[in-house]
Amino acid sequence: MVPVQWYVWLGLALFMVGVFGFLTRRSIIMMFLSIEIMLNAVNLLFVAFAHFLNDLRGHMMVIFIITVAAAEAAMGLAILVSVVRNRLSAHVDEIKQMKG
Amino acid sequence: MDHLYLLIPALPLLGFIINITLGRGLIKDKAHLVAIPAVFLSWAAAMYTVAQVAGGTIVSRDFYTWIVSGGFSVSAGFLIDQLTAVMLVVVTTVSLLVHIYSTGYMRGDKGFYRFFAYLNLFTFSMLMLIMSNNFLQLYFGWEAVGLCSYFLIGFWYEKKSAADAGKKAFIVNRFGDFGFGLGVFMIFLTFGTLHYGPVFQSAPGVLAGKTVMLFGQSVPLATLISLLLFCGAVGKSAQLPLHVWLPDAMEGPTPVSALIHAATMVTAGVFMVARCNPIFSLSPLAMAVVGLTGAVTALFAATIALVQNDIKRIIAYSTISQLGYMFLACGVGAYGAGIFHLYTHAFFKALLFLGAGSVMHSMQGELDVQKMGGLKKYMPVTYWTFLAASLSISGIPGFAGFFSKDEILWKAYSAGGIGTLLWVLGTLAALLTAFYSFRLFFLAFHGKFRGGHELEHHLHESPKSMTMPLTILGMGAVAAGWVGLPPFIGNALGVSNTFGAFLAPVFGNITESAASGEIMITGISVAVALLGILIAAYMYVWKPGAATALKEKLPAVHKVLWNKYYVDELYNFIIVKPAFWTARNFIAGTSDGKVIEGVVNGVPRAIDSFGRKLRKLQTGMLQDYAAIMAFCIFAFIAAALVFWKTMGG
Amino acid sequence: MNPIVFGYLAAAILLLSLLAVTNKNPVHAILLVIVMFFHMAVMYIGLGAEFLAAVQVIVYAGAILVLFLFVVFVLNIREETGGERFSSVWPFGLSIATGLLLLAVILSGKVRLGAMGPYTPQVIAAETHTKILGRVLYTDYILPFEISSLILLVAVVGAITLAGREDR
Amino acid sequence: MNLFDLWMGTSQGIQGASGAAGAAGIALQLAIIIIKVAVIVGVLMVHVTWATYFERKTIGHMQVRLGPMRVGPHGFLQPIADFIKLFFKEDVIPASADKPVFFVAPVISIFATMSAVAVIPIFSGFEIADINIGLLYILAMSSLSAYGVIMAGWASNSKYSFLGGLRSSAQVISYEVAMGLSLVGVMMMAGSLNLTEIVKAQQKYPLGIFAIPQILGFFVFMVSAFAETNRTPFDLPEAESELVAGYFTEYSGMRFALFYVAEYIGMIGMSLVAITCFLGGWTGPFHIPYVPFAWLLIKLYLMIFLFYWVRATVPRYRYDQLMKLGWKFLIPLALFNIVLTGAVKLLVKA
Repeated sequence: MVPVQWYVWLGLALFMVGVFGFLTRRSIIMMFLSIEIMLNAVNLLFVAFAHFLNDLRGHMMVIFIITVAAAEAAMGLAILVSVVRNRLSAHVDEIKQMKG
Repeated sequence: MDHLYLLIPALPLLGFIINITLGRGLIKDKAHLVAIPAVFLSWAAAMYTVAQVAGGTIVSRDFYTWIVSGGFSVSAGFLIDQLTAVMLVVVTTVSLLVHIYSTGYMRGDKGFYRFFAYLNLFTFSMLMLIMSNNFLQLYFGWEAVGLCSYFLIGFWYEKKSAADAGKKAFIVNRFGDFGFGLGVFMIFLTFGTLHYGPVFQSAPGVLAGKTVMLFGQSVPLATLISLLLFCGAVGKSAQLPLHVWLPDAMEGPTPVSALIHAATMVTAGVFMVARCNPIFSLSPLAMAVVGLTGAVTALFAATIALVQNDIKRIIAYSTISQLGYMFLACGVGAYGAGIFHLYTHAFFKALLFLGAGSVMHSMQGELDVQKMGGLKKYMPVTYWTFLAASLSISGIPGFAGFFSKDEILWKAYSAGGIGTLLWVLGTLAALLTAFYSFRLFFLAFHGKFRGGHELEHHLHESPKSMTMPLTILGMGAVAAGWVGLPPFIGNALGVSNTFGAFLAPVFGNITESAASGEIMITGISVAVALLGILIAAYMYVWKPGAATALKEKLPAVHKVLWNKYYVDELYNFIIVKPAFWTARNFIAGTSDGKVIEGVVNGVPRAIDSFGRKLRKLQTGMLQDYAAIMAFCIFAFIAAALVFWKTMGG
Repeated sequence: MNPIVFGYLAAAILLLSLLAVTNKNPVHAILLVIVMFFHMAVMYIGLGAEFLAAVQVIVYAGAILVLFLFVVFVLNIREETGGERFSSVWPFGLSIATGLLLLAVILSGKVRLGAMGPYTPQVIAAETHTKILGRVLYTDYILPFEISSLILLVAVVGAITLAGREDR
Repeated sequence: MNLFDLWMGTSQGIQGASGAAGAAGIALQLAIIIIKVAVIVGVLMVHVTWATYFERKTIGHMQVRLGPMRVGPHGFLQPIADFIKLFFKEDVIPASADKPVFFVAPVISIFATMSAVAVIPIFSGFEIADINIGLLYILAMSSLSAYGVIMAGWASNSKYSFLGGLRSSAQVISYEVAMGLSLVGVMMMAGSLNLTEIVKAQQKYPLGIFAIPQILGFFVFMVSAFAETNRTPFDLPEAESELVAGYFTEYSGMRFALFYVAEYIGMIGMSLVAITCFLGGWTGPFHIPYVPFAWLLIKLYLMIFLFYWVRATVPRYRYDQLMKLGWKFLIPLALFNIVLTGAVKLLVKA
């Protein structure tokens, strides 16, 4: 049997891949993809802990996270579409309006 | 039906909410169709409740815990006993009639809906005041009626004098309320609760012999609390020396004067003193202060009323004077008599004001009695009802005012001691009252019209919506007193003093016995009243020049009275001017200009300069923010790891 | 789960996601992530969460990533044309991610499982995962469930408002 | 000892299955599954092959012409001739194509549609995988089939293909929702997601089918199934008159054949799902000896005939009409069906 630590390590590693992608990619769509990867890493941890604790709370969390992820993707991509329409750029470092 | 009394305050509140939210856009000039049913149903519920109370059902319960803070706990609750029942009759009846009257009086005003919303709010607040079962709720109602009074005095806020009068009323009341607030604090400190029940029950035991050190002097606690509470009553009921706001409050619409500044709000002080009678009764000194203040005010205001020409101001000073009577009664321990006078006064004084409003309505807003005259033939209903009110206030036997005033004077006389002095002052005031009331009456309704032809052309009787309340109140002014017949008449007829008996559970059983002296006292006061009327008739009907002649004979007295004893000027000199001087020279320049503005401007300036440096960090790049966030998480976890041991993990 | 299976899945997941986040072509990246999600779904099945596995495929692969592809198509982002695919400060991002990973791995040694719940694999298997999830979701978690429905509604309205054109 | 459990190690009995007996058991189970897969794929492929012939003949006769007549009697061997032609045709790949995606797209397409068939119970006790979430699995696989279309459209780097891919993705996402919701009524009535359970649950109802109490759901499902499989009247992604065959314009030879086969497998798969969920699966009014899946076949042929019939008679939708139909009519209708089913179920229980 696989100990719980292995899942934790896998989840952490996957999460950091997501963090890395989010921090370094210039394309907004790739940043969104990185967020999805991070969410999946978290989901994996939830499911793993739920399994090892004989508890369903982790599964509940995963369902809600997937719901929120769907909502987030819809909203984020809608924002992206309107940003690209207005700025003609899908690169995050060319959008600098967010400052005082 | 058990909780029907909840509707009494709830309906006016509902009316207020509907009118204030929907009034501007939706209801507009239909506001009375919301307000009047609300008050009418409230009145009906009140009548039902009063009948219940008469049947012996006293309501006393908490509904909702309002504030809990440590040992301090205040609940919202209702106490409906006999005293409250009397007030319920007065407040809801007068309020209902004034509402109806206002539909005619305020028709066409652009603030129509606002007016009715405020009237409803006032009714709600007044009902909360009289129905409360603890001091804090009383205080809430107390301040809320003050607020409504402010709104309504300044109702025509475009007029500077109206706005100023509103402010004056508000500020003068603050002086009294300051004392009242302190009194409530003292009660909480002493008793640990603000509920009427426990406070009044334990008052004799707790307060007996207790003193506090105040400015190096030992003052009985009961006296201190009583006087502090009385401060509030002085402000709210416009007694000396805080009476100055009430005459100015006449800037408000006349129905407001009738409702708030004659029948209900200003009597809140009397109600409060009567309500707190278990505390007041413990302090002879406080009682003496109450009685003397009342008597002096009664005489003082009556003298001013002798010479004024503004119809509403005359009635306003008469109100102050009559309120003085009520305090006089409380001062000699005759709370029942005071409340009785409050009750009859509500009818005839509201009637006087509404009648004055009717006259003004006809006179195109003219207030000067010297420009009126001979209105009898133009406005018969107003004339007859006004006559009834004047007879009532003068104390002519058979009219409401007679019974209550007579009872007060007899109680004062029979109390002995300082009571005799109070009786003398009261009787003098009664003479003046009869005189100025009929001076006003004769000047306005008899003789020739002095306002010019064009104005005469416009004279007309008021519409039904205004005369109907006048008629009802007129009947009240005649008949309302018969519920409290004095013993010597009552015994002859075989009925006892119903009113006194009704209130007996609240004020303790005061034995009523017919005394031979009472007939004498009654005779004196009736004679005095008739004398006053005769003098007025002589000076203003039979020999119209007599008044002017008297004025020229005593110019100094007239000048002092005409200027209301220079009280306003005195206050202006003592309080207002120094306050302005301090504000201009000290506060504006030094404390506000340097200290406060320095801090107020310095803080943003510091933040601004800091922000200027910090905003370099804000690049507008999403990933930079994310990186900083991630780095901080990294730092936090690292710190947690390093200090793991020290944190005891 | 069989360690060999776990090893394969873990390696595939990590490799695919690394390839995805470093890929130059967004379409390829999305396709790699889809494959990664399939492996994740298998992982869920191995952990006894068959319903979640199905949801993972239906929602993530079937809806969210189709949405991604759709947006890529609409915006016609063939390849990252504007020069570099990584931002200029990528070493910083990389070092933060690596540092965080190191810390997290150190911390993960301190993971201790808490109290055990009542839902053993046998209980779940006897009543099927879907049924038991449904019961818990519609009783204990009804409020979060309603809230999440609201979130979805807001997302629908928001997405239409944001992306909808002015002219209509 | 289930093979899958053993492989995943989810079962507690892993230590129990030891030694040679365990290994032999595993080998046996593996062999059985492979045989099952082979049988079903074989039968499926035969059906697909002659379904094309069947379609051409049906439409031909409906349009008062003969259809293929040359190869074999009544052109019966035409599919084989087609197959040989496609197999030996030159495989053209556009120069600017995104090659890996271009290669993998038809494979995904055929793989996703074929996988869905794995959980369909052919007759009592015969199916490749009897899993608890059968219905969800089918939904998952059918949503994946969109990827084949989208990727093909993208990878070809041609504007017609691209538009076809774009349309397809929008269409599939929209109708996926309606289809999923239409099946919820079935799930509620059966109380299970397992397809065998669903078939068994239908026995209590009139004619042994759900199609009568779930008539709304059945209607929504059938319309969505037409859209999911890109069949007329919803064949916009491949509309030959406007998009020149849409997403597989650039495909030729064997890869084209894969798409073609995938479409027919999808059609058969959807028909099988409809039969399993709404029409009583392998059961029928009376027992037919020797051919355990006779009823299933009869129903399948009828369903396929329905597909052809619709294709021969109904004109194609416009794109915005298609979207409107999906979002403004089918989805509300399916939601209403769910509410109705729930209400009736509660009432009956009470």
